[in-house]
Amino acid sequence: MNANLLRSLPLVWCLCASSSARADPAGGDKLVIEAGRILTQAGTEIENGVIVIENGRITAIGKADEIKKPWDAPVIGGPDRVAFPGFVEAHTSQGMDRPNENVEVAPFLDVRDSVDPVAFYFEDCLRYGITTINVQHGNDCVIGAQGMIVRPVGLTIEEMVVRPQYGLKLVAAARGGHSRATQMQTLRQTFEGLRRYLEDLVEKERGERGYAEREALFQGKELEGEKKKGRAMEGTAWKVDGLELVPRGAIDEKQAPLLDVVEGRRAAFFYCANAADVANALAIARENGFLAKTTLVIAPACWQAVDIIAEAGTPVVLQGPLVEKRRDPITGEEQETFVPGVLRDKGVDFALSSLDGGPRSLWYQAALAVGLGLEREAAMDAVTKVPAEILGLGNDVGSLEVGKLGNVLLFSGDPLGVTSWVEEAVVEGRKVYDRREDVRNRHLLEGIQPPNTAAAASAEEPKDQDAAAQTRKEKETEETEKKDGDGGKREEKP
Amino acid sequence: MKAIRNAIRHGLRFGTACACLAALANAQERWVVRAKTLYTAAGEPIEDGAVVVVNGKIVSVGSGGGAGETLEVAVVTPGMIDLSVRIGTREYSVEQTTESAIEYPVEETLDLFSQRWETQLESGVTTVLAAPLDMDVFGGLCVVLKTGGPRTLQARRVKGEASLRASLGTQPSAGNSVPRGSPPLDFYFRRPTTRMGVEWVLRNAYYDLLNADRFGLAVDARQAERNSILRRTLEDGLPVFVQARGTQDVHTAVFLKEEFGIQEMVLDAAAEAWMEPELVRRSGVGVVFPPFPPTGRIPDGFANDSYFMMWSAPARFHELGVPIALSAHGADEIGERLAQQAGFALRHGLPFDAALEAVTIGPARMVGVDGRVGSIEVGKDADLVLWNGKPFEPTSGIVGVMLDGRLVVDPRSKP
Amino acid sequence: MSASSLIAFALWVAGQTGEPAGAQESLWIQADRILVRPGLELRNAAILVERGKIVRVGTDLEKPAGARELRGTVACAGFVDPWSSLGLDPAGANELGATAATRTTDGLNPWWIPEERDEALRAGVTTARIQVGGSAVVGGLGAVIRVDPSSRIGVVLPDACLAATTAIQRAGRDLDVFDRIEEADRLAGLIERGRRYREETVEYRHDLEEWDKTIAEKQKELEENFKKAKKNREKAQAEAQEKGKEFKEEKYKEDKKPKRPKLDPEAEVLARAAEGEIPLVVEAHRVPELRALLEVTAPFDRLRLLVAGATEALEVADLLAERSIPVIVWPAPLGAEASGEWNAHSLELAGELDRAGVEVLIGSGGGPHSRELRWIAALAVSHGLDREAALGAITLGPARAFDVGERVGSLESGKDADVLLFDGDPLETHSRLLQVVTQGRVVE
Amino acid sequence: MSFVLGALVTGVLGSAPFTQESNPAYQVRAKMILVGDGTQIEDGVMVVERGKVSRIGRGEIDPHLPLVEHAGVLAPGFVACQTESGEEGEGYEPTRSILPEARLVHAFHPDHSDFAAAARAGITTVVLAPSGNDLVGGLTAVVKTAGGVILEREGHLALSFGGSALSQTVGRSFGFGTADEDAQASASSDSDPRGGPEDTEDARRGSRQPTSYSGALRELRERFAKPQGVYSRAARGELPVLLEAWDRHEVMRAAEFARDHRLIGALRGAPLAGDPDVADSLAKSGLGVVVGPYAIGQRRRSLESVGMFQARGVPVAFALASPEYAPEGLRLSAALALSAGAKREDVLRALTTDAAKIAGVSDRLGSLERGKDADFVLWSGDPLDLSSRIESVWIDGKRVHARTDGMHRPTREEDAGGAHPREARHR
Repeated sequence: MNANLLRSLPLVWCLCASSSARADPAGGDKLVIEAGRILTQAGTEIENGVIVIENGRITAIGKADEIKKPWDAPVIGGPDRVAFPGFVEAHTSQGMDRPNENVEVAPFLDVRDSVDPVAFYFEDCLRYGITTINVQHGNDCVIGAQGMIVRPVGLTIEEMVVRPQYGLKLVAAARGGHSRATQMQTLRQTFEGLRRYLEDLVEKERGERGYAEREALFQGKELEGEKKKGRAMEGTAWKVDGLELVPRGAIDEKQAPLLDVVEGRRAAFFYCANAADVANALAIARENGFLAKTTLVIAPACWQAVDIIAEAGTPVVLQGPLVEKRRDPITGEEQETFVPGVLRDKGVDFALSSLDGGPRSLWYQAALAVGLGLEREAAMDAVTKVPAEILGLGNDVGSLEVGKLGNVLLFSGDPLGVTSWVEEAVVEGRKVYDRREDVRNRHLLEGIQPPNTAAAASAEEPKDQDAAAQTRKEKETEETEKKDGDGGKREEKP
Repeated sequence: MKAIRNAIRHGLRFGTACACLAALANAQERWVVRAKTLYTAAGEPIEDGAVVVVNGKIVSVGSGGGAGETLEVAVVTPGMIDLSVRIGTREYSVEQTTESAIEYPVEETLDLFSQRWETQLESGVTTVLAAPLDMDVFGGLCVVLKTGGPRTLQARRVKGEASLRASLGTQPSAGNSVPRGSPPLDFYFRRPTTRMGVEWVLRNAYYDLLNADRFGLAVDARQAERNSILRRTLEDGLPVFVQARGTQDVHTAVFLKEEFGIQEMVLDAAAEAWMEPELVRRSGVGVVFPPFPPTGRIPDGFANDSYFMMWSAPARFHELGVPIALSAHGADEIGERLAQQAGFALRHGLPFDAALEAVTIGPARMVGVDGRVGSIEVGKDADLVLWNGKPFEPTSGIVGVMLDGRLVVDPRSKP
Repeated sequence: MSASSLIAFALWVAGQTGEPAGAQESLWIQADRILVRPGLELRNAAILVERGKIVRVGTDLEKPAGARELRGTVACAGFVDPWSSLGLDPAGANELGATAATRTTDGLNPWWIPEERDEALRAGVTTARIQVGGSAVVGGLGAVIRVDPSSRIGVVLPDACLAATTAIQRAGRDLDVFDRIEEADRLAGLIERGRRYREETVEYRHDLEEWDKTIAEKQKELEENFKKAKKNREKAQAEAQEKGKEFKEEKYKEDKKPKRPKLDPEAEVLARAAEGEIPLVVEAHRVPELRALLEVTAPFDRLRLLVAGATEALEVADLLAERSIPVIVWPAPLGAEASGEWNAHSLELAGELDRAGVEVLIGSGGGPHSRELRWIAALAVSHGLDREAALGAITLGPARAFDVGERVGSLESGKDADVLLFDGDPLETHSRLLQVVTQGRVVE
Repeated sequence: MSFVLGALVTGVLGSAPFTQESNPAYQVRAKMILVGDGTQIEDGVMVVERGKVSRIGRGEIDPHLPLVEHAGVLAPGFVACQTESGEEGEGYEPTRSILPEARLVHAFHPDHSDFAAAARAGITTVVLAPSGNDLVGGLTAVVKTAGGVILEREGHLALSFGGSALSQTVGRSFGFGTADEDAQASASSDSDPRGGPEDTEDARRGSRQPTSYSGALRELRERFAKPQGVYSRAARGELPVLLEAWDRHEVMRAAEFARDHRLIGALRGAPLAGDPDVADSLAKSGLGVVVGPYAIGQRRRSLESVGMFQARGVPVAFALASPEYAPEGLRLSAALALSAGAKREDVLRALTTDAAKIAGVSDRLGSLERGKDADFVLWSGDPLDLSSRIESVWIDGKRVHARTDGMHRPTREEDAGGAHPREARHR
């Protein structure tokens, strides 16, 4: 985490600079964005369009000559820009210093305490246009922490948060060295345990009341009528009667989030590594009545269960490559399956997720999907509208419409084109990214003089200096990351 | 299970189904491949062009069609070429009895039955230079192969002994050490354990050659064989492919080239070559780039070190007129393959034509097979890639692949 | 396809509890010899199948209109593999972290090489008992499943047995004689734990009943006396006021409510084994642990023990026969992958045990290779097992042992229509398996 | 029925000639005689003199000769074309990988229990071969499973084209995958750079063995370039070779090598060669193939390869490999191949005639023709029917095993826990 901090500070500074020093373009509560083309993702495409954002939300959008621009609003963009809604990451475990807590069942945890505001990942999100991110616990657990939805802006978690304590991570896939069966066993016993726990609570309460009643009778005093302390249990699958007798505050914080899930008050993100996991996940969701609030986070191999996914009607987030390779164990033949294609054909709502951040980010997944045979619209939706719906943010993000949040990306060309970049990014009316000020990007594209050559000594350009410093820091990070076990991918493919 | 089977066939992109189609198509002797845009990698692109293929060779390029089964696609490019591929060459490709395995032909260690050849072929890579793992200083003689066809070397070989493999840096010395417990028994144990040791082994091989020639020393058969191969690098332009990832390695390689007058040298996986543009240009070496690293950093798998590759390096070298080639190191993953590497090169400033060359005729020249493959010209092998859109854009897909006039991926089998 | 998927899903749900419904078309199966069950053979007889069940078997039936007709020389019941891992992926089959509460049905993976199940079915294996964590100390609840891969895995019985092992090697470590005997002891301990848990729950229910009764009475009584109590109270309060003493409430006492025993899913299952509601299958090979096992399990009179593997079972054959403990043997030539358990393993074991009066079941050894069950049984015959016994050992024997005897394993009316049609003796290598019928569905 | 018959036979056997060392003539009448070359004789009679077959046919029985009545099948003893039975690890020399002069016959213990077990399974002759872990493993020996008879002291020159013959130091220290994982292109990313090639045993001994396929080929080529000793005999086609190769590309390499050097003999291994291309190139090479042993659950592709080879006229035989495989594995292999579509006669020949051909002893064995050794087995039924029993086994006319209903208990190292000395090295 400190490593990340080190590494990312320069850019963060540059971001602050961009927002504070050049206060007018980004600072005020109004912003006007001009673009040669606006792809609204709301069915319309506007030539020479204008977007007006006030107090973070879009107040007007349309052709330049039809829209009245507020006279005092700063203007960004231009005729050579293509405006597009900010991408939405439907599910990720990046941006945390450690995605997995090594406790099997840990609903009492909150990723908020792990999210690292200056993590390289969030920086990259802006660079590649992801403006809304659902951060959830990693996949190596049975029931994980409560997640949260953030925007990749700000130096503190408070600045970043969009939805605190949002969702809960459940995992049907077996942890390393274990099997689906034991995973399922723990899942089941956890919910069984919850039920038993609540029953005991109610039982205890009842017992006390009964005793008080009899004591009063015995002592011959009048007892004031019983008063509800809590709220009756909701939930479609099973209920514990008499929960209203117990104040919700009295419910253990380990159990409370689970109760929320069973009562359908909290979204569940259920990770599945293969088709059989899907069957188990759906079984658990049904048995405990939160199927309606369930989103399946699926690895590519899960496509084989597409029929029961479609039947259950749950949306999915595809995590990992777009194509699944299966080797026929009998013939040894290798078969490639284009997963989004299968999902589309079965009418399953799906969102794509970025592979490892960086250039393989959401835009790239969407573009590849098109290359592999997905319709352009479907691919675009899978990184904007659909994830927005999954996160219950359908009215805020995912498209450029009046009333929605002003999350706008200004591309130099077609958002899915390989040669176009995010030139500027606006989050809720604030310009938070400008490629011209993106030190790391320049570093990667313009390079630096290596510190150990004569050339470096002669080259006294400050940019190169701190860029050089940055590479050194990066090196450190690389190493610390290697030690941490994450990152450090081998380049050699023997 | 039927359901599953259907789903498979349904979602199947390339695979058994297409294989059968290909089998049918192979009966076809004469093809006419029409494209809205035809990139020949030999001159200007042709609008509404057509390639006529007879018995595996290209017989005409232009707009003329004529008889024969016709395919219509948006774009056609030459089959792509990857010069740094290791398929089925793992530990058994490395001869450890010597650190300069000069005379060992890599082709004898290949597993032509590996599924990964087909993956390459289906992703548009029709020709590769097969190299061994760089665990030896001299890795042996590399071979240029087609990625498809009958599973025999005779059928697939484009050029045997196409280049001599050498490696610098940390990898060849990785894991070497003087045996613990006992003193070195013979000189074999003094394998290089450092960068300079590696460099010395390279030099040493050439000194042996020079001394043998200068003083007419008697050498045993094996030494003679080695010398003759090394001599070809000095006289007959046998290219030496050197893995030179770091800046030091680039220096070393260039100095060796100039010291011994090695005629043709190509720096492979040269992540940091861009840091010495002048040196590289002056020395006239070619450069094969590794796959673009997402963060610019390529960790050294063998030392606790990493190399920084500037994304725009290919573009910069192109401007300098240095011969360049892109490589995906035979990556399997969708999105990491050679076509996508070319796409990233575009993104990072390489002009389209240059990018096309860097995965077709450019590499072909580096290993001297440009007479047969690498561009769409009359008389060359009919290795074609058929696209449904602008090549190298992630949004456009490869819908067909033709190898030696055999349609291995059939565009008509696509939705 | 979506229709089939709906069915598939229905099956999945059903799979949790019962099993899929059979095919709709009715069949008319005729054969020169019908091996109804070990000991009963009909000549020139026919089987009538409707809605996946065997309706009638006999020599005097005539073909109903519209029924599909199948002919063969010999007909016998579909094979039941008592020791398989079909439908489980390796992770499930080799799970070492399993406990008694682990359920095999949770580990099912219908997508894991369906081809394997297809091959097995076409080789005549229609049902199999599978075990998650087959090599764990305690493997959890085993299940009897349908091999039929044409749909999601149908479960005939989700809780067919509880499994355990006393291995010679576990997690790469060799266990010496003492370790193994200790494992047997530990097993006994577990069963005891189950037994006690069952006792506690029963006691608790009883006590609770008692308590409820007394409290109810007490309540009634108190209500009746309320007026009096109220009066007394007022009196007492008044007195206190006079005396200027502060008023003290009378202490109320009642006996404590009995405590509900802690939830223990493992013990629940262990209890069922201890009470003989489900059989306990223990893989044991060497004489020491076999003896230990028989010794420590003797006190549990209701326990239903099965021994699997049993390389040296011959030494304790008399005991096994006496306590009528069935043995699942694996009379197959070993591959190099066979572990130390199988040292000194002999193909003659099956025959010898049979002659010693021990009930012999033949399994495919816990691997996914049930398709060879027929060959294994044949090998047992060639090494001295009686032909009929061998056939029984892969049909009715296992079915009975795992409580699905009234569902599968023989060709009696009312049972599931799992029928195999051969052109010769089922255990002869040359006789071809002409037709496989699973739950009335003809496998094409 | 078969039980009664067993009694009858043993009853007869109780009497003089069969047990005595001096072995006068006797005759066997069986319901069916499988000669071994594909032909079969109903109610055939075979006369045995001095351990040889002196007459065989439908003919009358000779009243003066003692008679063995057998209501089942009489078939030649099986020949297993590759085994490490009874070698007790003598088949592998870890210090060097090129041992042309190593003779497996020296590792032959005639009364090792492995052979008795083999005989009980109807296997009367085996080819003792080195484990495939040496590049040049030495000379095989062809021996009978009883009586200590050695048919060939120098059966084949054993060469290995398999990966197991290459020292795998690189693989070990860098944790690369095995050939099977190749298709998944799995390269372990967490490799340990320490403990490289130099830290291995043979490196310390100062003898470094080829680690690459091309290195191995070079070694072999050098030896066959100016061949001497056994190499020259092999090159001249006087000494057959036994080439071990497993993966398809290894098989191709081996076949090519055999073609280039005009070697005769057989290829051992090839479990995945169920590939038309490979089968064709093997057919071209003129080699035979020694497959198996197939265990329970063998891949269909391997099983089908038997039929595939035989359809191309490639002689096939079965191996017994290391003693971890019970000898019954030979018959199981055959039955499995049969169930996978191979022709009955072909499979039978793979156990007898073809096997004898590949073993290089077809002049004495493989079929029950006049003058050949009287190695035969009395079966209760067809030998390829797994459910038929062995009544008795005869080698050189002498009965070496008769069915008893007492259980035969093999010996075992007390609680070896499976850590069999050979297991580690067996691929």
